[in-house]
Amino acid sequence: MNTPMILDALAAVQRAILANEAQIESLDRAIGDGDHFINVRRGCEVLVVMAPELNGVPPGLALHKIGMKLLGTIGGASGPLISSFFMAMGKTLEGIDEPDRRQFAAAFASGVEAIKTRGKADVGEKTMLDVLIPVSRLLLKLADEDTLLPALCAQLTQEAHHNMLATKDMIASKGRASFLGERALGHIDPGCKTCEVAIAAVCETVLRQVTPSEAA
Amino acid sequence: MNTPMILDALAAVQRAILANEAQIESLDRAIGDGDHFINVRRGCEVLVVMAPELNGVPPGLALHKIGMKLLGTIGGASGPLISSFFMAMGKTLEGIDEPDRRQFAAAFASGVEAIKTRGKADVGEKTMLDVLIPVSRLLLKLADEDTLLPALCAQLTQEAHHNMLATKDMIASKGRASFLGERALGHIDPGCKTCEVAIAAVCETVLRQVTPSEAA
Amino acid sequence: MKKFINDIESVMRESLGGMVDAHPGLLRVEFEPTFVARAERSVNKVALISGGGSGHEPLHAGYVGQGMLDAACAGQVFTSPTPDQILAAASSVHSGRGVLLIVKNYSGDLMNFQIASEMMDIENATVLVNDDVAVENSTHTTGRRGVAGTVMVEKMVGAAAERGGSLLECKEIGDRVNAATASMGVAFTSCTVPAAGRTTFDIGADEMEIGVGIHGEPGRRREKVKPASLIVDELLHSILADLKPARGSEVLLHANGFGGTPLMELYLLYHCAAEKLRAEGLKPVRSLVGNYTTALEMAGASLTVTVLDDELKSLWDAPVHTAALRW
Amino acid sequence: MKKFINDIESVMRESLGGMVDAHPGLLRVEFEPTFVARAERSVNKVALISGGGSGHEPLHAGYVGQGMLDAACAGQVFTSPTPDQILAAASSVHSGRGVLLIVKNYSGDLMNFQIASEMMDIENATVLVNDDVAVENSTHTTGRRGVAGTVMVEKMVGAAAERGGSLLECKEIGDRVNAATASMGVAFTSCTVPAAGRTTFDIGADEMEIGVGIHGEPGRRREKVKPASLIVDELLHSILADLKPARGSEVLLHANGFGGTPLMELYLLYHCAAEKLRAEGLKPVRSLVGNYTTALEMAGASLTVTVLDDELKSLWDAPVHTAALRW
Ligand SMILES: Nc1ncnc2c1ncn2[C@@H]1O[C@H](COP(=O)(O)OP(=O)(O)O)[C@@H](O)[C@H]1O
Ligand SMILES: Nc1ncnc2c1ncn2[C@@H]1O[C@H](COP(=O)(O)OP(=O)(O)O)[C@@H](O)[C@H]1O
Ligand SMILES: [Mg+2]
Ligand SMILES: [Mg+2]
Ligand SMILES: [Mg+2]
Ligand SMILES: [Mg+2]
Repeated sequence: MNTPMILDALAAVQRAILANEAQIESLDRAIGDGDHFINVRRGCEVLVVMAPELNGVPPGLALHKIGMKLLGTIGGASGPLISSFFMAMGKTLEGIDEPDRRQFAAAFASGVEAIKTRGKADVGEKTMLDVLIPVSRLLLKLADEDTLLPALCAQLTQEAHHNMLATKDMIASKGRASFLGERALGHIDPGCKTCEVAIAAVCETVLRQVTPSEAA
Repeated sequence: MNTPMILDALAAVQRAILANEAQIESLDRAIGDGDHFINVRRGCEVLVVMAPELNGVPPGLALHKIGMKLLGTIGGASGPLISSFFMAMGKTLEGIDEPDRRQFAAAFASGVEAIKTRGKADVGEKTMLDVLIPVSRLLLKLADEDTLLPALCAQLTQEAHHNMLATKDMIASKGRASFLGERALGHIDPGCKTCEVAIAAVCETVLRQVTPSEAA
Repeated sequence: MKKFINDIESVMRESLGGMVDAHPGLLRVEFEPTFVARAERSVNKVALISGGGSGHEPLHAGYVGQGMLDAACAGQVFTSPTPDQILAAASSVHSGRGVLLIVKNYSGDLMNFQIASEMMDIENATVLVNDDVAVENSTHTTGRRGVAGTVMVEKMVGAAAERGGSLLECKEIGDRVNAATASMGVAFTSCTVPAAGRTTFDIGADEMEIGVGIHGEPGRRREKVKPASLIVDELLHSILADLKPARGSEVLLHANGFGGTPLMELYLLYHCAAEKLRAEGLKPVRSLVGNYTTALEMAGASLTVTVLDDELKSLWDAPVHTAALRW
Repeated sequence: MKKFINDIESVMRESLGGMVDAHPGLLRVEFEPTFVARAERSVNKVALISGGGSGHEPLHAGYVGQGMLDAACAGQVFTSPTPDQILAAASSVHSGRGVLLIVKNYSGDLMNFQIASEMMDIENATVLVNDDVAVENSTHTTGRRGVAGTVMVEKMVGAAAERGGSLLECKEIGDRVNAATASMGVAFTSCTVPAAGRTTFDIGADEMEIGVGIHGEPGRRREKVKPASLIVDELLHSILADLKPARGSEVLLHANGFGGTPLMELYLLYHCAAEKLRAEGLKPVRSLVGNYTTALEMAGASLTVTVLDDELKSLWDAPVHTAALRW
């Protein structure tokens, strides 16, 4: 994982988010205030603008800069959470020029941990953490087991997907949906949908980038 | 025409107005502010309440009292106009216990004259006067010619009806519809519709009340 | 129809009751006949009375108080009040220096106030407000409507009366403010008269009515919605064509909401309008932004410009303490 | 979507520009990052900064000025502002006695203000407003929302700061006002976030949402519309159950419109609510009626009650000069 690969992946995330506009948008209208898609899109757009200046920067610093930029761009609940994710990842990868799979998995885990801390939330509260925590755990395990990339990506995408769907049956105790009580039942958490879309996009990019030999 | 007959006629007017609610209402919505039916209904309702105390009063005084009451009840443009009509009629019939047809026609004419004065309007301005002025002229003529009541009533009803319809093709120069310019075209003036409905109701009552001998 | 009401018959009474509940030191209300007056009677000044149909709140009762009106007579929704209300208000608030009636130019208001004026045994005069340039003026017609410029007239005449101006002086100020004031509005929706229970007109999801009044009635023309700055250009074009202010003139600019438009948009309109006025060489030195002359819950807004001179400016700046305007 | 806008991207900028155009002596605005501050810097007093998503106007920029806020940070519509805005505002307006952040209790607002607070090298404290009793409170959840009671907190803390209160004293007052304040609202319609272009929820022509917040989002429960006095009973029941004011208590009663409800109806609600409070042995001695904490053009209203003591009453009565509140 180097910086150009990260930027490639983020460009893929942007495309995927835009392709899922209708659903992400309608989820936050149903149990939030309708701005989640717009917030995330605003974040994606600013990344496109800053991408050129990041190309030569090492991954840790690039991720930190991305986090700082998003902090001043997205706003809302998702803004500070997404930025703390990137900043924590950046911090973990500080000084590592080409992080390997395990280092990347550890950085991802520290990013998720930062979201937990900032949002004072955990699994089962119907927030983006319901996708991020299980995905992070699985990533750590698969990286530790040296799972081949195609299998690793397929499993992560799958994990994100069913955990995203599972938020449908949850009552929220954090974020705006918590104000709705039982009325949040039957709706997927918008933040989870965004995370799922992003994770799937990153996995696809990674798979496209790997050469057959790297696939191991 | 004595006071009980007048009160009877007014009760018939109320029933007729209520029966035409939808049309009167929608006309003032189209080229006015939507309250004309409500205004006229409010006037009718107060007359029902005051009717018992008027029964023994001579027609001139009864009409004057009706006018005064309506002045404090209806409001809007139609309020002062309708009340000045009744007050002027009352004044003309002052001291006459059983006005005959010609006296009644003269009183009606003085009522219409009062509306012209108060509203500073005349025929062709797309106001209630476009029904009232021709009807008043015809009434004077028919009363003068001693036309039989059935014919008289039929002709007045007819005259009110086609003059009401004719306002459809007028641009208004008085009242709220004047603010609309050309857009008032194609719509009947609500005040004319009210007057037409009232005139038809009065004529019907008169016809019902007349004994065959009186019909002459 | 969804409204916070209990009974269509008692809307006005309960709403005026609420005004006095909320501003007990400022206002009193009388019923039968209905009018709202200052809690404290003013002495030795021209009494200012206005009124009109309900549904334009805070017009007029919201402008009763020190520096503005002495009394306001509210009719049913969009229906002018009756002469007995005006007479009762006049005899309750006059203090020997005469009564000035401030009347918006509608057949109904005009006739009811005229009858009251004729029946009143107190010296009185009338200022007619007809600031709406959407309507072409002519001596043979009803002429222009009175709309949001009414607030400017009531405020400035109010200050003149408070300063001790005579009935004639106050009337002269009122006529002058009216002549120096022009307004025009646009609506995105109509509104629902409670007793009617449905909107006065229907309008498409992408249409607007240009040149509307303040009764949820159709305007002069229907168009597709366009950007705010183009709407502002059109409104100001008509307003300035009417006022023909000299370059360099100081003006008061009022962005008025009709009831259903957010303040955010009104400030945006104000911004566009102020820029346009400056581009025309005018100086918007005084401002008013908010829902001051409304048409129930109608979405839409009007712009009003008053060309100021030193006297009008000082009358605008004079202290005022009412439910809706205070400084 | 019909709105007075030019470009979805520039709504906030043009609207804040309009505020400063309209109130040049009172306000200044900075962009990149965006905040509105008093035109005249205050000296030797605790600096009060609030903020939140746009769309609630006049909250918060309308409350910047003498006796209330020093600065307001506006985010995109319904999206909390970002830490850089808050930091820039703080360093621009603080005068050496610390910064008090007034934050409505939403995950987004809270986190953005917290990050700013952590990054700020100025002594600072935070008052969290969570007056909405429609939401059950619990330590394990986000808890209650901050809604119209924010105005009471900003006004009273503003007066305390103006009187020279220390950072700690101001925070204590803020917490006390918040604890003494409860609100609940009901909506007839949703509203349209400009960038989204459609209403956040759909609702039937005879339905209302009980317990809504101020983002056009669904509330706790949907019901058929009912008479105003029954709605008031329900709102006040929850409010009083939460506040449990002693019989004979003096209270401030606030009828707040969400943006699309006419003032006439707000006064009617006020009337019903004041009567009900009196029937419960309470004394509504202070009032506020109007659109003070809005959700764009949403039709609906909330009631807020603040239980007063002599100190809070005098803080409420203290002079204030902002775009939206002035006395
Ligand atoms: N405390 C929290 N911890 C983790 N995620 C949260 C928290 N609060 C909200 N979220 C996430 O943020 C999403 C909403 O983001 P967004 O709509 O952009 O912000 P806002 O709720 O401020 O409008 C939710 O769907 C949820 O996944
Ligand atoms: N100046 C006038 N002279 C005669 N009739 C008038 C005049 N102005 C209005 N009208 C009549 O009044 C009717 C409207 O009455 P109404 O709706 O009750 O009052 P408003 O126009 O004040 O709402 C019009 O349809 C018209 O017939
Ligand atoms: Mg959201
Ligand atoms: Mg009418
Ligand atoms: Mg009317
Ligand atoms: Mg939001």
